[in-house]
This record gives sequence, C-alpha cells and structure tokens, in this order.
Amino acid sequence: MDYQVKLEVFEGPFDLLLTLISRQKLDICDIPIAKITEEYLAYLQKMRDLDLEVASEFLLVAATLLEIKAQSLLPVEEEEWEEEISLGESREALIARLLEYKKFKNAAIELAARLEAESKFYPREADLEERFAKLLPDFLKEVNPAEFAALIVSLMARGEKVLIESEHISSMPIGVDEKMDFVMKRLKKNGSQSFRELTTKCKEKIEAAAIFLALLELYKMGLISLSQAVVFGEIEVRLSA
Amino acid sequence: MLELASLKGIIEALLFVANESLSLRKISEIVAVDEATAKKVIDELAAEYRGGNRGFQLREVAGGYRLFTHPGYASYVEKLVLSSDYRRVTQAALETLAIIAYKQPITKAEIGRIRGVNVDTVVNSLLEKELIKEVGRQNSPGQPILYGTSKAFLEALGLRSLDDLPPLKEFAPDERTRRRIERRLTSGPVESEE
Amino acid sequence: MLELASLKGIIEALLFVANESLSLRKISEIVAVDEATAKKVIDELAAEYRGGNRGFQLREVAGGYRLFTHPGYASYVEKLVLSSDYRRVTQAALETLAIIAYKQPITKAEIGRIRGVNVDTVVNSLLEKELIKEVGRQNSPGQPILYGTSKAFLEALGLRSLDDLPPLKEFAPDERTRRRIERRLTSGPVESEE
Repeated sequence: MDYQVKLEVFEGPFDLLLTLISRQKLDICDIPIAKITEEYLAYLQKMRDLDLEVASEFLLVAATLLEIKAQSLLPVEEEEWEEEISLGESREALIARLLEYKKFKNAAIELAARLEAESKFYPREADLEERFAKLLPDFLKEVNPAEFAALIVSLMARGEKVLIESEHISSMPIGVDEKMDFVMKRLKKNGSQSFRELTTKCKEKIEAAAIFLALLELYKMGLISLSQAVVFGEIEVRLSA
Repeated sequence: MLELASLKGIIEALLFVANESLSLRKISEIVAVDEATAKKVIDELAAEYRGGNRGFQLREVAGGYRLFTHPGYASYVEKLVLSSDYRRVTQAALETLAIIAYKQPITKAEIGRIRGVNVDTVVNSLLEKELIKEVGRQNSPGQPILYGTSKAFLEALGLRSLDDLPPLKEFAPDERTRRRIERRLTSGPVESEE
Repeated sequence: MLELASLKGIIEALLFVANESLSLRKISEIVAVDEATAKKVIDELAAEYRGGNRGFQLREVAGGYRLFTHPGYASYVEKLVLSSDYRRVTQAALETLAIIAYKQPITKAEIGRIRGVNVDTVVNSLLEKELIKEVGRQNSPGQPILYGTSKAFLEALGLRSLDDLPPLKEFAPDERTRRRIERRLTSGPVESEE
C-alpha cells in the first residue's frame, strides 16, 4: 500500500503509522484521525481507477487505528487501559487479521462465481393455477378486526427490536426511547433546535450520546431532518415536512 | 438458424417459466424465428406431452400457450398445495394487508422495511384480489406507487369505514411500545427511501 | 400400487407446481410410496431431462428437488423474465455473506471485526434479500443477534447443503500474499530498533 500520510508527527506509509502506534512509538492522541481520513479521500479521488485491493486494506488498517483511538478516548480504568493497549493490535495480530480478511475475500470471489453460474438457472415461480389457488383458505375469513390490529402491533414491535437492539444501543444505561420522546416534544414546541440546545441540560456525556443516538433513530424513521453547514458546526434538527 | 431440437428446448424453457400464457408472436419474437416454425415446434411439444405420460400439458388459452399440470394428477397437487408450506403465503398476505390498512398510503419499499422482506409478490396478489389498490404516487425519487385498501377490504372485514379499524393503542403490550407505534404510524409517507 | 409411468407423471406434476424445492420425504408422503421408489423415479426424470434436450433440468438444491430452466437457454429466458437484479450483490455484501456462511452463527460485531468496518447496512441488505436470517441470540452482554444463512442462500448458490461449501482452508491467501503483507508491515525504521 503506497499511500503516504503527512502529519506533524509522522510522515510515511500509512500502515507503518499503525505499526508505530501499536508499538507505542507514537502516541495515538497526537494523530488526528479526521485529517488522515481527509487526506486519504483526496488521495483516492486522485487515483483514476480505484484499486479495491488498496481501498479495502486501507479500511482495515484505518479501522484498527480508529479502534485504538476510540479506546484511548474511553474513560476506562487505569489497569484495564494498560491491558487494552498491550492487547491492542501488535504487528502479528494485524498480520493475522489481514490474512484472515483475505481468506474471506477469496471465499467471496468463489461465492460470486457460483451466484453467477446459478443465475443462469431459472426456477419455475409461476403463481398457482386458479383451480389450486382456490383451495387455499380465504385468509380474511378467519380474521376479525381485533386480530388484525394485534397482528400489526406485534409486527411493529418486531421491527423496532431490530432497530434498537444493536449491541451499541442496548448497553446504554439511558433510554434512547426516552430521548426520542424528549427530542420530538422539543421540536414540536420550538420548531427547530440545534444539537447544542438539545444537550445543554445534560449532566453527563453519556446523556448527550443518548440524545445523539435518538436523533439518528428519528432520522432513520424519517421523522426529522438534520443539517450541518460546516464540519464541526452546529447540527440543526427539525421536524420532517 | 437454430436446430429444431434446441428450438424445442428453448420454447419449452419459455413456457416453463412464464407466469401467463405466451402468444405465438411473443414466442417467435424472443426466439427469433417465424411464427410458422414456432407453431410447428409448439405442436410437437404438445403431442410429446400427450403421448409421454407427462405431469403437465400444453394448452392453448386466451390467445396463447401455457403449461398446466395434468388434470389426472390434480388430487396429488391438491395435497401438496394444502400442505403446510403454502400457509406462509397466507401469513405474508395478512401482515402486508395489516400494514397497508394502518399506514396507507404507503409504498412497497416502506412495507418491505417493516416486514423485513421483499413484498412484490404479496402486494401483487393483494392487488389481484382487489383488497388493495393504487392510490397515487409518492413525491420522491422514482415516484413510487402508493397503495391503500379498497372497498372490498372493508367488506371482507365487516367494517363500515377505515375509522372502524380498532385503535392500535389498545393492543400494545406496554406504554413504551404504544408510544413507539404511535410515532411510527403518524410519520406519514417517509421521504427518504434509503 | 401405482404404475411407474404414472408415478413419474405425478412427481413431475408436483415438481412443476412447487415454488420451492421439495424434499424426498415430502414427495414420497404425498405420492404415498417409499422414499427409495420416489428417489428412483426422480433420478429417472433427471436423466430423461438431461438426455432429451429439454428446456428444463431437475436439480437437487437446498435439501430437495426443484425444476430449473436449462442454463444453456438463459439468454432467451432472460428476454421473457425481466432479469431482476434481486440477486445482484455488491462486493461488500459478498464478503459479509462469505463470513456469515463460514462462521455462522455470528454477530454483526464479529463480522465487523473481520471486515474492519461497520456492517449494519450490508447485513440489513442481506436480510432483505433473504440470503441470511436471524438464528438466535448470543449469550453475552446486550444479547446480540446471531446470523446464519438461509435456505434461499443455498438455492441462490445451487448448494444441496452447507456441507457443499468448499472448505475455507482452500481460500487461505497464497504464500506470496502472505509474505507481501508481512513485509509491508515490518518495513521501515522500526524493525532495526528492536
């Protein structure tokens, strides 16, 4: 990977940067991830043909960097932190990781070939002939409106589970649900709010994080729109039209 | 020019996958032969099926040709159709209809997001049964079709109007779920179709 | 006892009507013959199709038997059945699918750790395509969902069962790649320092 990084504290190949950090020759806190990402994107744009090999390897290395960085930001117990760092990606671990990833990439090529070959076989998917379709029970006959309502309630609850119970969200001690209600109430009252306004009363960082997750959730549901004029600028939140 | 043998194979493949009767014109267009040749091959196929104790027959219906199961084996096919696997069709139809009833007007994509699966076939079969109908287009990229329930739907459920549908609140297991459902139902048409 | 000739017709009719693969057990139940006899008839049908330039083939996929159009006629079939890109899968989705296929049951977090990126969107799109499904919950904090491949996955790949997947070992990167990766990560001034 011949992608080079230019930072105040480091200049050279990107994966060497990772090696240095994992060996604690460089402090992760001195590495501005945003800057690296920005440079990398510019670099990718310069390349006429996007080399996927380079791109996906970069992603893995970058993800490892981010993981280390994220770990460094989390308020962990002192000893635990030490352990994390030593556990952190040593060179060997990273090599193993890249090799493991490569293995699945190769498997993916095989799957693609099989999918391609298989796409030439068309199964018969025609609807049932009328004489047989008539045999199927009239599904509405057995249903009364109340059962109908109960059915959709269970469906909706099912759908929500998928949204809420991703690992990251369910471990939150503060309910994202609650915060979603809070945000919706504020927006209905005030029209629009900035993220800052929504979080002024937060006593802890984790509460602001819950509000942030609530915003993502509401956005996904199509209930709000989000805008940010400049990077690191105010995030404006408003109800969807 | 294709050999007659492979012509037979090709036309058989077409009849096999088709979900409706195929006109002679359509067949000859796809295979790129004249209609007379196509007709000859079709007649041969039909004769072969008749003579060979096959499980299906080739019949001319509604201005075209279509494969049907051999009526002599209908009792076995009925057993298959009534066996459990086809119940899934029923469940899918019910769920989809419930979503459309409570969230109309709604696009296929949005129904799919709630049910977590592709709903093309199910929506089409509900349209065919006239339980739902197209009610307009969503003003978003691709202008997807919006669906709503029909008069036949109300009749089938014995409702005077949509207002007679039971409010969902009553069925929510707890307060949290109730609020969630309310939120999702009042969201109206979603604007971004991911 | 049914004659062999009509047995063939009956089983062909069943395969013709079914819109999923039929297991040997199901077929023999419906036709009321023992599995060995059913298997014999199925093998005969398959051989007949192969030898007779037919438009379709009988294949064993996903733990059962199903009729498919002959792949040699795919270009004609495509003209009739609008080739949907339902099956088209992105590179990211393929890699994720490979990980799930070989490491199931597996959580999103574990997949993400192998691919190095968040896999939420990709996993959802695979769920939507029904190539994977939820198979349970991991007994760990947050009880994350475990994913596995579906029957549709086997069908889409033409596999009889997961055992038909080539062993993962076969895909281990070759020596050259291995050395290249090692070299890259050990180059630079760091090496000499230790």
